[in-house]
Amino acid sequence: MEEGLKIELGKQGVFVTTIEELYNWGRKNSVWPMQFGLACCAIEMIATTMARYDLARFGAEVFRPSPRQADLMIISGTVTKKMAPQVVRLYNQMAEPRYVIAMGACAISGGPFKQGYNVLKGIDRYIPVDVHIPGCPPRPEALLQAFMTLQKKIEEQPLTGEGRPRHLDAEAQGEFPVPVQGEHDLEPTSNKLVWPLPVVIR
Amino acid sequence: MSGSLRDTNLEGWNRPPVIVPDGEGELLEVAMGPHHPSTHGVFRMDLALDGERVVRLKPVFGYLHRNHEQIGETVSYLAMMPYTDRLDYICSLTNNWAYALAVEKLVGQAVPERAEYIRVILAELTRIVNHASAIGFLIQEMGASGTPLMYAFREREKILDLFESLTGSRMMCNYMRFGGCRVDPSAAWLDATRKVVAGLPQFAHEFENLLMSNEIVMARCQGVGKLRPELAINAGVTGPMLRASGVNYDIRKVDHYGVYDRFKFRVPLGDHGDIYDRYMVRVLEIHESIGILEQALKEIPGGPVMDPKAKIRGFRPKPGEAYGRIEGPKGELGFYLISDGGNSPYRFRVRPPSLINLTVLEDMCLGHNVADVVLIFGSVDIVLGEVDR
Amino acid sequence: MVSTLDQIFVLLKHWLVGLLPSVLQPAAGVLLSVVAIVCVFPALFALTVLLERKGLGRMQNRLGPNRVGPFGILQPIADAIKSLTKEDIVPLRADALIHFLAPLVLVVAVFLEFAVVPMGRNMVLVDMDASLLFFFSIGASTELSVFMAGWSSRNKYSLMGAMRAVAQMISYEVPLLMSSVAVVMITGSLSLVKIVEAQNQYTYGLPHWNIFTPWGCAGFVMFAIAATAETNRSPFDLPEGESELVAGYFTEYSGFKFALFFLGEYLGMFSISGLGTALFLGGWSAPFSFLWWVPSWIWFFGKVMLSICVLIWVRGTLPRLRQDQLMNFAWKFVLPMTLLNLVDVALWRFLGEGWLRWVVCSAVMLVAYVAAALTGLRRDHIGPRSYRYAE
Amino acid sequence: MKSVEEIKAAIEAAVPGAGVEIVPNPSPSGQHSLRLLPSHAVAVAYFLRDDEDLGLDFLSNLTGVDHLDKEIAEKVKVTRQVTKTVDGVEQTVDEVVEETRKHMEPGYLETVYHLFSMAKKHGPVVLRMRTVNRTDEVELPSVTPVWRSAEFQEREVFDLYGVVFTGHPDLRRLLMWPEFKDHPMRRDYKEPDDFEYEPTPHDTVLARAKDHKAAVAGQEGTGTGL
Repeated sequence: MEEGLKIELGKQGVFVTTIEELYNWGRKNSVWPMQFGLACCAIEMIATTMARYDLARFGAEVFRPSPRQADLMIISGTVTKKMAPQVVRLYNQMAEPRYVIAMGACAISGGPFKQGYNVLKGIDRYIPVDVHIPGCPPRPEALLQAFMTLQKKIEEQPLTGEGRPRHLDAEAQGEFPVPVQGEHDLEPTSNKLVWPLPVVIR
Repeated sequence: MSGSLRDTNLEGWNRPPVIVPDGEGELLEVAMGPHHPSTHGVFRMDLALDGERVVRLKPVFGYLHRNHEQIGETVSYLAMMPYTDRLDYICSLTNNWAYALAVEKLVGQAVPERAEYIRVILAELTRIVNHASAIGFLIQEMGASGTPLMYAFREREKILDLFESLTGSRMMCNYMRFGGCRVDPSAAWLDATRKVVAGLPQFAHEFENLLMSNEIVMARCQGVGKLRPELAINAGVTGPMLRASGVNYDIRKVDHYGVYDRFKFRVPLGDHGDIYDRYMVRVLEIHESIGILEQALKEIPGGPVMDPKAKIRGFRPKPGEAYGRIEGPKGELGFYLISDGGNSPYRFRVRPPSLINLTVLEDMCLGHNVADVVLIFGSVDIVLGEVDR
Repeated sequence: MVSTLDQIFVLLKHWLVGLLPSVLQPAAGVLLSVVAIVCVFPALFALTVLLERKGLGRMQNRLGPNRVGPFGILQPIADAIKSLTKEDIVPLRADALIHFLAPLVLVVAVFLEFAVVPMGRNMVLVDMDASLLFFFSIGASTELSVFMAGWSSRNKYSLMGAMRAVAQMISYEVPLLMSSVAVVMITGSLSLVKIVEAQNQYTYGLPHWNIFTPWGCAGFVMFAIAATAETNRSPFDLPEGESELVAGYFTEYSGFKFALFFLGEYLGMFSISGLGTALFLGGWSAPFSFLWWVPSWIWFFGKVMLSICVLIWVRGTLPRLRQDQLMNFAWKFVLPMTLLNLVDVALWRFLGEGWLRWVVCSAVMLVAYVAAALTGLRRDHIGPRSYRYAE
Repeated sequence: MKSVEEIKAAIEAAVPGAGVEIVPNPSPSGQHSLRLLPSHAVAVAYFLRDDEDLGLDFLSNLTGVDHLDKEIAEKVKVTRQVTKTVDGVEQTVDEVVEETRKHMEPGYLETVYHLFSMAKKHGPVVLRMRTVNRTDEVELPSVTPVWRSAEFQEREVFDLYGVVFTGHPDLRRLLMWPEFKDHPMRRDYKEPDDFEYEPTPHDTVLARAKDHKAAVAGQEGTGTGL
């Protein structure tokens, strides 16, 4: 929040603004990821928590195996069509506020395996993603960068009005529909509310 | 050699045993995975538990089925090389080698001597990375807060630095080519490698001590998850897991591929075939690998790293087929290729050691505790990318 | 001056209470002590969590949290803000009431345990004659809360975690009690205050702590093992064994309730360390007579933190046991050894003062432990192996 | 290590009527294979495993191959009687005419087995088996009772190719989910229309994108674009 606005608000009620800052500061500095690896990127994710890169510096080494206690889901690798319902279900099981980092080309778009019949072409078809990291696999530094980007994003979130986090918006979607594994493909093939088809004018 | 098939007369001798639950209560059915902290990725086991004892175990695969084989049949031979990196993503260089070997068999391509040495060096470094992290993960799964894993990854980072400076990538090296290797390592790289290799024995001893002197590790690993050699052979188990059951079968020794017959190394064998033996065999293999590395780094000749006659553009093998295999860190990694004369294989098949080693998972786990299942599963040492492909 | 510093909290309390009318004084006195405990130990909990994360980091060649505040000191506060504001999920099929009560029962029970632990000279909330008995009876209700949590969640992993926890905690309660009984036999009192005072004597400047006797040393080791199991710490953290049971009995807990479980677990560690300190490590007494001038509460908290550090160290190094091994260990090793300890204590008293009791009691313990170690390992065929090679 | 011809002779001596056929492999690898008749395959498998000399106790690799129906065009010389006017006289003359005939060779599914011996340390011996066609008669005998390592690999071939292995103890899909109906590794498998926007589509991707666009336009008539 910029300084001038802060003073302006301070005249009306400085209390609200400090709560917001404190709250965002708390959320930002205690993002516990879920212990959840999918494919190749998971190894780099593990490497990020290891001694050389040490994700723990940001207070994020508490990898919780249970989705209930986790704040961040790192989609580290290819999401297959067989796995996609489980990923969405896990996301539904997480408690708000929750964030998603799509790590690597596969999680973003299917990556090199995009043409495969069992590969989901990007997890953002079903759940909202906060930060995308390109790379195959991204280096640990890239994951750290994504992590800091997420922290910045949390820090800048206003608690009221437009752009407030989903968990403070009473009308926002809390549970995302889990796709069903059909006879030929997942049904539906995407969650239209989260992933509208891109309209490109040429 | 206990490869005899003495009880083959018995009907169903190679099937999992039937465990009768105690008492009359209902069995607790648990789906372990696909999201579970210790299934090494997205693997699932459907367990039926009688108290804590496992009565039935059915593995469920396919959560990471990324269609490698189909992609292999649509892209060109060379374009498949980076995909092999992503099969077993802990040891990409041995996958490269296995694929390059299969294609070289298919077209009858020779490899220059220097390239063979480089391949051996890289493959043995990869083996050390794989075995070290496997042991790290074992003790992590026993609940030691990741400390041994940190030490394993510390060495891994050193080796990955070497890979990165040579190939440009930490994990997905995409380094080998049909008829050689992509770039020639500089003298400085070889010196750096020598320096890293000189530090490895100390690390290997550290891990050996960890396994040899910790009572809890011994109490949890010894006598658990036994595998009979006859069943191991019949089920196609390969790699350290087979040798822990006492079967002397190392493809480096059997097939003499590459230049392995020029190096002196021994094949460690276990007598019990339990979890402890599997890990000790891996530790001892690290020692042998260090020996191979020292010899290879001493003897590496000069010369080209690529066969000048090797065809790169418009690579179209004549019709035919070939099966090439190497001793990967996890077991026999094979590639089976059928060419119809086109620029992509008619059939591209990966023989994944991880998947086939899992055939006996049920046999090993039945009658043990849930806690043992995690360790037995870890001792098979799989990577899901290779299991499901 | 020295005694003022030693009694500063007691004096402060008396002064504060003295400000009130005499009718309210007893109640206010108790209330003030309760508030002190309720404030001090959660603060200590925050510090310990940070210490654990930084300490584990150091053991693993890395830095640990260091971005929040200087050296990451504010990390626990950030975690607290996050945990308290996180959404609280109650599974649809769960038993909502019990699911809600379980963490509360745990925290309340653990706080009650602090009532009888002497934290310094004259610093104990309730000086009752049977305080040891009170401690153990309250301690038993933590099992109840764990089982409530596991049962009400309707999660298979939670249920298994709860069953493991109950089996484990009940099994280790027995050796825990037995090793404490040895101290009671020597002191002749169940009051923790009297037990500590009995140890606050010095010969040649050395203290009369129970750990410095043959039976006390063995008893302390057994107590430490049982206490670790009782608090579900590594290597006995099976109920929440991450690699097997996801998160054990609190798999389904999120937000505030999870934070309460976390708090309860650490408070349990403090209380049981406090008990161990009082029973074996001389409570608030100084380790050497010439250090008499250091305030007693510093010694108490110093000893407690030292035992916490040992627990963290153990967590960073040891893998965990299996359920049946854990049970075997409790019933076939720890319990017989604590029973033997009782015999040893009886001998100690019977032989009276003099060098003879040192020799006899030490010999009994030494022979027993060596014999147990040898037979135990031989019976299970466990030990280092040698391997053969094929050329 | 015996040559393929010797193995063939040994099999035929041990299992009468085995009907083994050598499939030559023209590539430099020289791994020639033996085609077995499904009816005798299990007996042959037991023989290969238990034979003293061969001792092929290790089934390393088992896989399926799909061969589509092939349209074979061959030039055939046909003798026809043609009525011609030779020297003003109508005569019936035999004439040799070259004519292209087309016929459909039915496709088949094939399984390939790579056998090694751990005891004797030799190999590979390559076996193959064929189904009758690709649609209904896709049964082959399972070798899982002989070599346990076939268990998952046969399930995989069943999943991806649709070969039904009779005698397999637990034949379910291995990789795809149980509700899935297709066999995706078959060469005529058509993927579901799973559109993905690409900034620079080319070749097959472009073709698929166009198909998708047409399909979407037909269904909804909305402006979801490429």
